[in-house]
Amino acid sequence: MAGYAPHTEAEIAGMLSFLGLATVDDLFAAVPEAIRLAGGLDLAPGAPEPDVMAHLQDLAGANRPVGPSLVCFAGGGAYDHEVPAVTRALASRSEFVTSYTPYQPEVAQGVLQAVFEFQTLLARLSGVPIANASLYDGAAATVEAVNLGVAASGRHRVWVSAGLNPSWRAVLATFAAGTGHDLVDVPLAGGTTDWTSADGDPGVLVVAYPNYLGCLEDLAQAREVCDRTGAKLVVAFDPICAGILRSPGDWGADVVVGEGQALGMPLGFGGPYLGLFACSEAHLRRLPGRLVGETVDADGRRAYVTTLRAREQDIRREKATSNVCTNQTLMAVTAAIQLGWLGTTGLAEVATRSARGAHYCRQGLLSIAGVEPLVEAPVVREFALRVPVEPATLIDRLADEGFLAGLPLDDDASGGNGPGLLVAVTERRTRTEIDAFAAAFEKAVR
Amino acid sequence: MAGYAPHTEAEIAGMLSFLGLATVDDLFAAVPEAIRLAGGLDLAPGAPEPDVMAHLQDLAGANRPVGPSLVCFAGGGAYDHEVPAVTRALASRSEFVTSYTPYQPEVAQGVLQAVFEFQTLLARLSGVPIANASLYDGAAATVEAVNLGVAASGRHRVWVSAGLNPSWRAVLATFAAGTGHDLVDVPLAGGTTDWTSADGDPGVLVVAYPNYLGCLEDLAQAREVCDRTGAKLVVAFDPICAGILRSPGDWGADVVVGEGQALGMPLGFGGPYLGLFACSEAHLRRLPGRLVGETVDADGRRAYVTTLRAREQDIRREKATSNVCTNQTLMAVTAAIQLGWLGTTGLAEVATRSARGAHYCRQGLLSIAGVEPLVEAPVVREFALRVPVEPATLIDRLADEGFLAGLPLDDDASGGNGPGLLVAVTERRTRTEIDAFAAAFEKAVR
Amino acid sequence: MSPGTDTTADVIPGPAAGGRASSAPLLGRDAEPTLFELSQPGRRSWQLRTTGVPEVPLDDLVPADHRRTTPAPLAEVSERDLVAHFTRLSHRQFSVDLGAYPLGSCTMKYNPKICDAVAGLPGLADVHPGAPVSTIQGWLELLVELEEALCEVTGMAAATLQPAAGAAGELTGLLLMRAWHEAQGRQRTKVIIPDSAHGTNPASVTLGGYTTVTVPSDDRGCVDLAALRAVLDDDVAGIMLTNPNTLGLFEEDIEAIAAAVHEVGGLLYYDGANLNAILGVVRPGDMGFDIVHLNLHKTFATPHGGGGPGAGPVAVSARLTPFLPGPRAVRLPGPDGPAYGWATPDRSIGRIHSWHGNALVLARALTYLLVHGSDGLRQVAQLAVLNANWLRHRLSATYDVPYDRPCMHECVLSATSLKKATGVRALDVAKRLLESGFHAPTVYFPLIVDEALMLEPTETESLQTLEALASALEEIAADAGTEGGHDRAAGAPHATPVRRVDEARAARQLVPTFDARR
Amino acid sequence: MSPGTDTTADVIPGPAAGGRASSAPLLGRDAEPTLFELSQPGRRSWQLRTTGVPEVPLDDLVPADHRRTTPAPLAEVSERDLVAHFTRLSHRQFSVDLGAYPLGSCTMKYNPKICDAVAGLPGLADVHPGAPVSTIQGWLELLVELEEALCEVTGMAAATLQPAAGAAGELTGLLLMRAWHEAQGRQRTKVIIPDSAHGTNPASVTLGGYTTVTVPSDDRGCVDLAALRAVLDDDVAGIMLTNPNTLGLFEEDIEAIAAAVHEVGGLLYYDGANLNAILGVVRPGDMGFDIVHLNLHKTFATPHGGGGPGAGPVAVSARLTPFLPGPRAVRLPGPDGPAYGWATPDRSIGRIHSWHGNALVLARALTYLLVHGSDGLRQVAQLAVLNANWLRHRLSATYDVPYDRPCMHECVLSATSLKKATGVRALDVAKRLLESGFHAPTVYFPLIVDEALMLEPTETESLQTLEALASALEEIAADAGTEGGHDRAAGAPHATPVRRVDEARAARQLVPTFDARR
Ligand SMILES: Cc1ncc(COP(=O)(O)O)c(C=O)c1O
Ligand SMILES: Cc1ncc(COP(=O)(O)O)c(C=O)c1O
Repeated sequence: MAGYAPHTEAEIAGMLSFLGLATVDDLFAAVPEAIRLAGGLDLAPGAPEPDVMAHLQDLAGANRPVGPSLVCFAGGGAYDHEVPAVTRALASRSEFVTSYTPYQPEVAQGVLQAVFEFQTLLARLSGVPIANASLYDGAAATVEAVNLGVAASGRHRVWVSAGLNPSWRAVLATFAAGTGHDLVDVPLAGGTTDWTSADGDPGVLVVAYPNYLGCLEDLAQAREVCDRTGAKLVVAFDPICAGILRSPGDWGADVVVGEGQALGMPLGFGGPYLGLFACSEAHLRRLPGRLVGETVDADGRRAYVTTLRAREQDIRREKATSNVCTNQTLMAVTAAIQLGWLGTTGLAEVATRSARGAHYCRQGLLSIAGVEPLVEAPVVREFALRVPVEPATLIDRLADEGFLAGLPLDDDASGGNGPGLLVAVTERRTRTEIDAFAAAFEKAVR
Repeated sequence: MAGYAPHTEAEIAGMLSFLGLATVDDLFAAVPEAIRLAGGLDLAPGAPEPDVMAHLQDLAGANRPVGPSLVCFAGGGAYDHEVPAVTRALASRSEFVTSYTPYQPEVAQGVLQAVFEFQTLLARLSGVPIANASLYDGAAATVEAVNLGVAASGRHRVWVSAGLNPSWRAVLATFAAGTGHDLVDVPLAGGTTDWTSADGDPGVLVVAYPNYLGCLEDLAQAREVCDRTGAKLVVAFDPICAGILRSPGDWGADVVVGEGQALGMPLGFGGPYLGLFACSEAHLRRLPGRLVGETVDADGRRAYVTTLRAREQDIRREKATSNVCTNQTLMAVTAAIQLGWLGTTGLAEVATRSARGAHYCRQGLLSIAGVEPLVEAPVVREFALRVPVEPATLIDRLADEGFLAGLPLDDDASGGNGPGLLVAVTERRTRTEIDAFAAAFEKAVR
Repeated sequence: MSPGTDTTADVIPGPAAGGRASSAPLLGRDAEPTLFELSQPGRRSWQLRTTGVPEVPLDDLVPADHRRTTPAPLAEVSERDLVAHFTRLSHRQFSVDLGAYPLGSCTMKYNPKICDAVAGLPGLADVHPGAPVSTIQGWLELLVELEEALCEVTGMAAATLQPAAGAAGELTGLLLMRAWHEAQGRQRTKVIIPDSAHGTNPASVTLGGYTTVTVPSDDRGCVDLAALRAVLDDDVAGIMLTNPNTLGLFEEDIEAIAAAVHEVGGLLYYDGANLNAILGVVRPGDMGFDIVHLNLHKTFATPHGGGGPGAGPVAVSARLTPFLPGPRAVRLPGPDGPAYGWATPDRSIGRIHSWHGNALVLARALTYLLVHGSDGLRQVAQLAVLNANWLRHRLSATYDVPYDRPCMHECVLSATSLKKATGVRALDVAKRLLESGFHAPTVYFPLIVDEALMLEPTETESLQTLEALASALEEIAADAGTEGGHDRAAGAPHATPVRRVDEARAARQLVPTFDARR
Repeated sequence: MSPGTDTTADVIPGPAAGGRASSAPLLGRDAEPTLFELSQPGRRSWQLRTTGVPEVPLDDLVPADHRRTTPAPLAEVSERDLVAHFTRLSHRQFSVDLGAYPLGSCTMKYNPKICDAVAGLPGLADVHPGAPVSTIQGWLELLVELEEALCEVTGMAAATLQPAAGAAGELTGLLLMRAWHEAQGRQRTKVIIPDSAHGTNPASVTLGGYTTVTVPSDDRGCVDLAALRAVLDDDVAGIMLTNPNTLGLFEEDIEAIAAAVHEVGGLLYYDGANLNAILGVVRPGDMGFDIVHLNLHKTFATPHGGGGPGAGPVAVSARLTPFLPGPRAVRLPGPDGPAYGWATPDRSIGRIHSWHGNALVLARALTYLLVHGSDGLRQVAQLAVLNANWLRHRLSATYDVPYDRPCMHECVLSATSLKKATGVRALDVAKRLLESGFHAPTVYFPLIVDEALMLEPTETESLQTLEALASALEEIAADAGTEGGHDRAAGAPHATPVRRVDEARAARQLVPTFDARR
């Protein structure tokens, strides 16, 4: 048996006798005999840490991580951006890692201030003034935004762009079974959403910027629909592209959501990531999740605390704006560190370099016979291709050549334009890598 | 140009004008024109961190680290013992890493207390009551011990056992060119030092326990020579084997030195390691390096501070007991953590398991035709073999098979018994690994 | 009220200098400037790879009407200042690694460092979640291994690992409940929860499209069986329970409860936040539960990260398996091709996470689980319960014990008598405890206990720590009754980085970002 | 006097409990118990690999007379308590990562985190130093690359990377000096050092078998050329200088000094502790030096580790190359076989380290060097000098400036007038500064300056930090002259984890280990 419990045999005996008990089993007298586990769990006995580490290393060894031997051109909400040693070092400080939700602000100023800074950074980036302390991931943030939009508009019809990440659309659908929202898929035309094709009176519009195919949506048009119908505009933005794009707030978004993984988190097989959520002041009282505010302490010194708690489930219970309790605070702290590292110029630089790499790569791939654009609208760092072989097969072939070529696009994922391949390029891809990718690609489609 | 300087152009301009200077070059007016570097250094311009990291990763990739694909049976002062994640996590706390020598005790209690605990642990382990705050490595500690011994005995003749690590003997010889100590090599007989063969009046005896060939020296005999001649006994001990062996202090050592790498440091291509140094009370005033002592603060609360500073070079200058200034504090802190993790029972367990593994392995190898013991004295976790092929060749062959077979022993390294192979086994070696090693060994000597 | 309608105190003394450390408790108690106050135009930390990609003007790539006219104003700091700032913030943060954190309901046990090392393995951390299965066999095996182990621990048939936290697990469970009832061709509207339940339970019920029916606790702190029977009818979809419940008490009537709920065709949902108490002793499945969520960030020691990430897998009995979210990692049949793949259950309720859940948290949990194994997990429960009972027994002389019977992994005390006698409230006790070197217990929860102090020591605290904690709580109570005691308590804490924080002002004069300050 | 002849204060309140955190500055100022006070027999942290090696009784392996009868009594703590203890200790430790550390002569610049990542690469960290060359080609190349770069930086021909710190480099250099003179067939006895030199210089001279001859500084703070000439004779082996010197001043007469020393056949040794000031601006080799040591833990930002490890490579001119310690990593000629190997110079003085020096520190230094490159290193020097001059200029109105001329990377001030006027000494100023959020400067060094305050801000501190630091020093001086100012200063620091420490008592009633306490 291995473990971390400090108790010596003598201490256990002493504690039991203090309690007037004979055996440790007596502690469980309240558990009916009939349901007690007689034989113990059918698991292996505890193993020492080095044995377990060896096992986990074996499992890790059975994966192919991205890197020089599997150069990453995959995105779709999970990107291979630079994460410097400094971000990893600071975000792994054990005070941040091993603390709980800051219920006692007097001893939690570290996390509280870091989250306050995160909220400020996200508000500045998204262009709307209020940001919360994080949600689980991009999908969860979108679900919460839709819930907020329905509550605010009083209408449960939700127009969801077919350009929204297909996983997120799936999650929206799953949760709509509970909330009863009426989700309407709004198709793409030429790579961007064709709002004219939807009917009924929407309470909420959901659109991604850029969308899943990498294209830049016409947000002015979406805003115009909202102004006309009274719907709330939810924009799923990409925090990296936001370094060079007009902010969703500037376009008139009511709620801005997004996936924050690109802000300092490893690919991590999909989690833990970071659900970004920001909104205009009008929706403050409907904000899901946690919010940190500035205040003062008994001596009048600046201090931070979670605030507007009355929205939260621990107080409002069934009437809460959301059921979120544990969120992704450590990822919000990570994002604050990463955005501090990037700063005003660095974020723009990452976006610019990613865009340059994507366009360079796209050009290279489009010069290959049989490879064509899936859609034509302008893109930033991600783009969709029609390829002459089955996308999944192509991906497998290129994996053998050392490239993670992208994500396959079926008809659902491509908003009806599939099948195809979704390719993402970040600022980490060198010209040499892109050229080698194009060369391998050419062979693989032959 | 890359770097970490915070200055903006505007700030530099403002600072220069505050100083009444026109250009940054004016700051160097005192440097004679003739010797100034006109063209700048002939180095590449600065490269961004990720580029440099890629280069260092390439260099690292050109090495074969120990692990499943190069199973380590090499020792000779550098051992593949368990270093748990907890030791690495704690020892890499940036407060320990990025602080200086604790000159201001009021803000350095962390390092000071950790070193105080290290001193206590080392004193308990070595069996003598005083330990310093670390020296560079095993060799440096031995040099300092000899210097102390010569000063204490007033005689500069030093009997050095041929069983002492040959590198350390080499370092002793290098430094003796400055101090003028008269080093006398005392040969081995049957694996242990034959003190009867040396002549002249020694001021110091230096002996390793176990010695370089892994053998257990007769320290009672060495002590007896010292008692007879008035020489000081310097014992180079192994802190892991000390978990099951009688302590040098118990045997009557005046000074105990050793290499502390095995106490939580990675192999690290030989450094930074940890020079262990402990001695009896009689030699307190001659102690080299730093010493931390307990005291109180202005409020009477327990506090720690470096003490007996008057021995040190910053005060005594040419009359100091040693020139050591920067030492290996972080490694001493690491050792304190690792010894805290191992504790009373763990250290004994590591030593016991290593000894079992070594004897099991030795048995297996000795069953191979042509493989014989180099010497016969009892060993703990390291042993020397006579092998039927050139040791360096054998090592190369076994490296191809995935084993770091040991260190080659020439005549100097083996105290005149060479050539041979020095094999070390730690508690990390599994029976499966040892059996596979023996099988590969058998093929390789054919 | 709009944000920032009033001024806030600004107590950064002098220029906001990155190298000035007086915000570290080590050197005093000045406020730490924000990143924005440390910012200087033109300064930077970032360094990016040299790529050689042609530097085409951005104008040629992105249409002008989509472009920002000015860069997003984030902050501009040097790497040195960035490091100093966040290192100092970390010094203003209490954590398990600094000391005991007996926060009831939160299971703040020691988080082994080996799990950090596992989560940092490049073979786990640098894997794209959308990569083809041939490149992710290790991850798929890991997920299958964890799912199987969690099923054994809970006594269930299958599980989804997607939910990112307990509350997400709850909602998933309720949607499973809904899908199951629908598959039976019936539409039910009510879910029962006890009045002691955690707030996420009723909130999830609402989001699951159900109405909450609250049943009271009896005077032993358990579900009042009669009251429960009274609300059970054909419209009940199920009941959500945690057992031991939030009072730290085992629901002894659990078999009767299960039978009664099942009898009306309802399902039993197990809120696994308190699973630490019963690991290896009794399993939710054996108690009769149909759906179980686990809080891996509690029971399986994946650190809470200042509020997250967590992981809230949901395990279900065989009849609910076809409804589980997908895709799930599965062993593939047949000797050829990859050994593991993805599969979505037949009647899946759908996806509930962007990818596969908080994967690196799952890897940590598996590590913890394997280190402990069957014997170690059982010992975890035993010692967690032993510690809590020791505290309860020891402190019962000093504080009120609303339910005076053996507890499980946590004990709920009350400061009612103390308050009556001295005016010192549960909150004051909590704040004083901070100064004694411990995190505070959970206060004012569960809501049904007046002046509640909910202590969960966990199994990783030693007897010596329990003794010190108990002594501190005893001294606080004793001091409350002495001259000036009330004021000392009401003024606490004194020795923390900031003193008592004005929460009312935060809500009244909302400053949710630095830009909302005046 | 023997250790522990008197009692020491024991102020651990209550039982020594691992989970009690009040020793963290975050929660107050109680003392932290030692590992030994936290120890409980029977408790443990360790977990070791399962090996399957037969469990033969130890008696069968190790002779009884060599065996311990009882295990070495170390400590017995849980992993949880181990983590809490050392995490709390870290909270009692100031560091560069917390704030400015303007400790003169120590170059406490920001240590980039990427270097930690490099030192942690398994391909570097897990390599055995005695492994065959075919398996260590990367390390050998790294050492060659670093040696070449350091030679370029210093203007030298070759270097040894073995010395583990500056002082080890000094002694190596003196042994090289000795070997060279001996090779010329002469025996010299004296080495000259200026009175401002660091203490390691004379100590190393003694260990090198030489006698120290001290030359005074002139009123400009430089070597008195006339005095130097007066001691130069046939018996002089060489001179040790640091330039800029420990007063932060550039020895303008360096060419004349070099000529004079060379004229009598002596060698010039360069103490590279202050190299940060002249990187890429002027090289020791071009000044006429023959032997140079570098403090990589200063100039090349490898962190000081609370007192080490460092690395003190020694670079030499061509004529001294044959004497360098060995083995050295070298490029191998010829197209076959490995590209790199080991070689020991012909007339090598021998080995000076157990292995190859502090290798992981060397890898950090190379990383730092490559990130900066030729342009970045020059900028380091420029900004380090700019910062120091800014501080000197700003503070010259408040403190005495013993040598009133532009300085290089550090400035030496003096509190002589302040002390005369107020009784507040340099030490008091240092202790007060601790409370302002900065580490103290070096005090009372160099010895030739009365009440010296030696400030080295380094290039990584911003103008804002310099302003805050200067303001703090100005306020300290201003406050010293006001009512009660002397006592406030003499009583400082107040806000640190412990208050002023009784150093005299530590030496008088020596308690060098926990076991020496009464
Ligand atoms: C009893 C109980 N149920 C549910 C939850 C919700 O879990 P989470 O915070 O992971 O969403 C908690 C967490 O505080 C809890 O204590
Ligand atoms: C001028 C000078 N020379 C030499 C040294 C000695 O270097 P080390 O401490 O690395 O031995 C120092 C370090 O403090 C120094 O400042």
